[in-house]
Amino acid sequence: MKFSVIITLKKDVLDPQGKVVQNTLVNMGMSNLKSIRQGKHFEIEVDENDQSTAERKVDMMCKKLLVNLIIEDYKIYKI
Amino acid sequence: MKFSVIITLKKDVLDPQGKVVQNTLVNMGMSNLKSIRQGKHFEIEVDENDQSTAERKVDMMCKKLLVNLIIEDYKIYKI
Amino acid sequence: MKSSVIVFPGSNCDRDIAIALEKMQFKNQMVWHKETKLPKTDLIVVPGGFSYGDYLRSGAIAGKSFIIDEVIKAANLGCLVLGICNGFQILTETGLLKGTLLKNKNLKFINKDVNLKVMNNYTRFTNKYKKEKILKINIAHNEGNFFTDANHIEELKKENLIAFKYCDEKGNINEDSNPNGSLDNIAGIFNTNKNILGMMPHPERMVDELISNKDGVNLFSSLFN
Amino acid sequence: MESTCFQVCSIKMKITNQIIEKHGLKLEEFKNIKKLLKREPNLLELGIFSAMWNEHCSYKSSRVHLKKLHTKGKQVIQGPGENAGVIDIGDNDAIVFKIESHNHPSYIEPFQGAATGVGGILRDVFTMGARPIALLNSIHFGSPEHSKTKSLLNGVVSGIGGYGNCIGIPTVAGETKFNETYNENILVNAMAVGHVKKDKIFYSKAKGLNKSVVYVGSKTGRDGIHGASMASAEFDESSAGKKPTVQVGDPFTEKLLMEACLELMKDNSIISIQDMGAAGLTSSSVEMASKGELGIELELDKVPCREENMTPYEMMLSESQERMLIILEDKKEQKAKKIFDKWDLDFVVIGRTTNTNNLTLKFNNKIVGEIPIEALASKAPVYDRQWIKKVNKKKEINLKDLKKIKIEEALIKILSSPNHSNKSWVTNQYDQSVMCDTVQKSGSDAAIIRIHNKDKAIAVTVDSSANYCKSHPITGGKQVVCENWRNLITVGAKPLAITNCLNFGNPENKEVMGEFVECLQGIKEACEFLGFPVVSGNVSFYNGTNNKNIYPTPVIGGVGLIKKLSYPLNHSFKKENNILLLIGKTFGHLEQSCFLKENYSINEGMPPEINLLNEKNNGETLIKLIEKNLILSSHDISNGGLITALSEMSISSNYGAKIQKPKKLTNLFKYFFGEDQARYIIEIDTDNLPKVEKILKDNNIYYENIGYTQKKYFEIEGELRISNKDLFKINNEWYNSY
Ligand SMILES: Nc1ncnc2c1ncn2[C@@H]1O[C@H](COP(=O)(O)OP(=O)(O)O)[C@@H](O)[C@H]1O
Ligand SMILES: [Mg+2]
Repeated sequence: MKFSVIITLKKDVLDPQGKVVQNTLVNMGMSNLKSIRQGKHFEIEVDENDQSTAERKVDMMCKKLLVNLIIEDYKIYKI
Repeated sequence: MKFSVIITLKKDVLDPQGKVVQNTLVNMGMSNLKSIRQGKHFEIEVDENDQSTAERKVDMMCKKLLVNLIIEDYKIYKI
Repeated sequence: MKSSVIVFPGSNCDRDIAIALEKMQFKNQMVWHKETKLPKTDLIVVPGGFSYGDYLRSGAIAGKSFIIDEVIKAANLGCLVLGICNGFQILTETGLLKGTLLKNKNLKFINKDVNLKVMNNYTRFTNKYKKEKILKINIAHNEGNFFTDANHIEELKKENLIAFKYCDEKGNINEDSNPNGSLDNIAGIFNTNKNILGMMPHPERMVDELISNKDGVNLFSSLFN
Repeated sequence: MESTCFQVCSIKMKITNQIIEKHGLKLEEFKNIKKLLKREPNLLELGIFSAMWNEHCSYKSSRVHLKKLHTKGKQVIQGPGENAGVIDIGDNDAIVFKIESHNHPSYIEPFQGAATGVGGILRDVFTMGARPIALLNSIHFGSPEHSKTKSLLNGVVSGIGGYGNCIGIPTVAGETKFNETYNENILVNAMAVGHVKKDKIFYSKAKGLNKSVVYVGSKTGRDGIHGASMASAEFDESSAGKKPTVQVGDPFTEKLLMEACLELMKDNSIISIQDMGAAGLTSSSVEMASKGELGIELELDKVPCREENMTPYEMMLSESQERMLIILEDKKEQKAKKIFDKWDLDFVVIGRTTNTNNLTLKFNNKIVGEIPIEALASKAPVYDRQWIKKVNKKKEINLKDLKKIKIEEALIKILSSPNHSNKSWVTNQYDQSVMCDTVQKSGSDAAIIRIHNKDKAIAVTVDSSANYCKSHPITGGKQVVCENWRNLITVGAKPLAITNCLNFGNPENKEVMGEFVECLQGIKEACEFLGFPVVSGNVSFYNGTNNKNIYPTPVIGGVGLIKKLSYPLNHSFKKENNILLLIGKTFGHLEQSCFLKENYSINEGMPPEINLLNEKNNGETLIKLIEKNLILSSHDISNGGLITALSEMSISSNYGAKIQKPKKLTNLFKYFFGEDQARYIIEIDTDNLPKVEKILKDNNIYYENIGYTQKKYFEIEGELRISNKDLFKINNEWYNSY
């Protein structure tokens, strides 16, 4: 069973990378760009048939390692 | 209009981060983990009403800056 | 005094700190991350480097190692713990220190000598420094941009838990003297009990006049007081 | 099962002309292969030939000329031919070093290309048992205005830093240059320097029959397949299609591999060891067998693979990074494996040495390829390519015909130009201090690294002079070696030996081949005369696009010894009212100078002449002065001439200088901007002047007393007066606003 995990920086956390990317894009002429925020993505495959168990496991991985809960939020999608 | 861009490493390209994360998760007892690959995520908002125009712009941003086409693939989702 | 340097795969300032500690008369031992017990020790040092290649987030993976549980236990019992650079990042990942270290504001690795102001010299780590002394110490990191929540900042200020701030030669603390974007120019912090110090700059690189200066010496000699 | 079928079928596939061409082999060469094999090769074998016979591995166009280089000296422990050169620095200490190019991959993917370039050269050094102690690099980009330059610069610098910083080896010196000749073909050369005990050096020559051949390090993936042939192919429009062959570096794994190898090297388990660089498993196994005059048999099923269903062809040609091949003594497997387990690295016995003199490849218990080792190594093609001599004429430049400018204006133009701007934007991205033995960081003529736990040190530097080499290759070749030698001397080191990276265009072009032959001739002459041998190096041909070749760019990396280090010597002024002496004669040679290039865009004419006799005498006398502690600061005079060198000495210190106008040569531009060689500026204490003058006179050195140091201002009597602060600003603006 495969999942896609998207990790984003919390709203009030400074995103220097996103800011630089945004400036660069605007300088490149992409004037319609309103905002861009950078995050991480994980594609995770677990050996598990039950979706809710699988999801629980992925959630655990996020909480225990993948996500720094102080500064990051995350969402899990089944794919 | 908001888009979510997911950037993944091309198949066959070495993913040293994914490898280390995978080993760590397994060591932490997540034995059901089959594979994990790390990628990037961008949340992009563009000032544009027409979806296809907006998508074209995001696609251009990807091609011109956000994605390293030599080693990465990407997908754009409307959110 | 006895010191223990924890070595993770990818640590690369472990030899440097060991040499500095020995020079400062510590009886030092290296502790491999796979070990499950800490030797008897007065000081634990989590050294700089790129533990696990800085993959995922710097310090995140080392923060889950076997030995780290022992470090946490010892720290909670009052053992002195010093985290330098990647070591600081690891300590924040374990929760021993609050806050986190984001990418440098210019998104580049920065290596240079910077000025630091000693903000609190009433601690086990800093008592040999004069108050507000300005030091010149080397930094070398990608992620040294200290960030934390408003409550923690408040606590840091109220409890005098800020160890060092980035400043200029004259001691001015401002944006120009902030190399990496750290909140309030913070370069190093203590935990509430002040037995744990995490700092981005490398004091172990500043104990030999021939290669730099001796501004790091007092940090190590303070520990004997 | 589909792909197993592919692999079997493909091995049996008929070899067409198109396939041969795709492998970068000429039809003539294919005929030769058939002769050597006495049959048609299968696809796997063809791939192996193509990897071993391409320029990068076989040195087929350069070999006849490289032989002429000066490679001997009593300091030389190992000259060219091993993974890296080794020199003796006394007390059982030796220095291992080499430079290598990663030009083509870095143009395609600057970050990964540069990173893996650093990774590759580091393996060359620790393979020999040395702990790497310093990294250097020489990077050349196109014109700053070119659309690609900025992102290439960013990518390359962060790639070099990314690898070195992570593995924890200081990057201490280098050069960063811009010239439109590199617009479509940048140069990324990386040099690594290591320290080893003289009695603990490891070599790649296999010895003994039936010994285990062990694979250690990362797993093999499909990356970089045909990388070695790519490095030897000229770029054209279609090189975009070759993109997926870039390799991704993993400095973390390399750090583990380095520590594991160095740990295993503490005892006598290893017979021979070789890193898997270009052409991976193929070249490493062939090289070891060839040097040992043995055969080698590999069971490819055992190769640790990262991807599923990898074919023997892919395994043999993969250029996955961070891998090594080791031949072990009997009964040492278990002990060795334990070390690699500790570092979480693969350790697999994949074959053994044989007496067949063949490379034998087995897969699924069947022989899938078998080639005589000599066909791949000693019988690989060697070409004595046609070349023509460079003819160049002096260009009479009459300064009166040029637009009038002020000296100050001309100086500012040079100091603020991309090529002369302060490089701290670059060097601040490198950890220069890790390992705590960097006595002198980049910014001076050479970096100084202390030998761990000793009071001696080495000095290291890299140099190139593409403009000089283009205009007159022999002189240019000599000049690079001399400049390198000077840069070591000015920091108080005795020059010991060099490594060289020869970056040239297409060798099938007679002019390019001529540049190569003549540059090499110049390098050889200088090395011989100065007793400054070449101990390692690398050749990179086919730098260019669509028949436009880059300027000939030999890069020289030098190592010198400081026997007893008391304080580091550099080019920063130390005190006011010290005397400044100019060593060496000033003729005012302006052709090919920065002055003409930056101010008038004039590129014609001959480079300054090299007088090796003066070069040697001036340099050796300077060492005498340094050894007697008579010199407070020193700087060689190179691009930009006397005035630029003096400005650099001011900018890097709190002091300036007051310089008198010349007494003899009347044209001030010639005097101050001329690029005559073999010259130095030294700062000495006034009290020491008689002593210094006596030594200079005793050694027949031409010198001039040109002025003295003063506070805060750089000044030429009656001509200009600029504060150090302003000079610093002028010199630091470019990168920060680029
Ligand atoms: N890419 C680089 N990496 C490290 N150091 C560099 C790099 N580029 C330039 N430098 C450093 O900048 C200084 C000036 O370089 P350069 O002008 O080429 O010196 P020189 O003329 O003495 O050879 C040197 O100390 C050199 O080591
Ligand atoms: Mg120089």
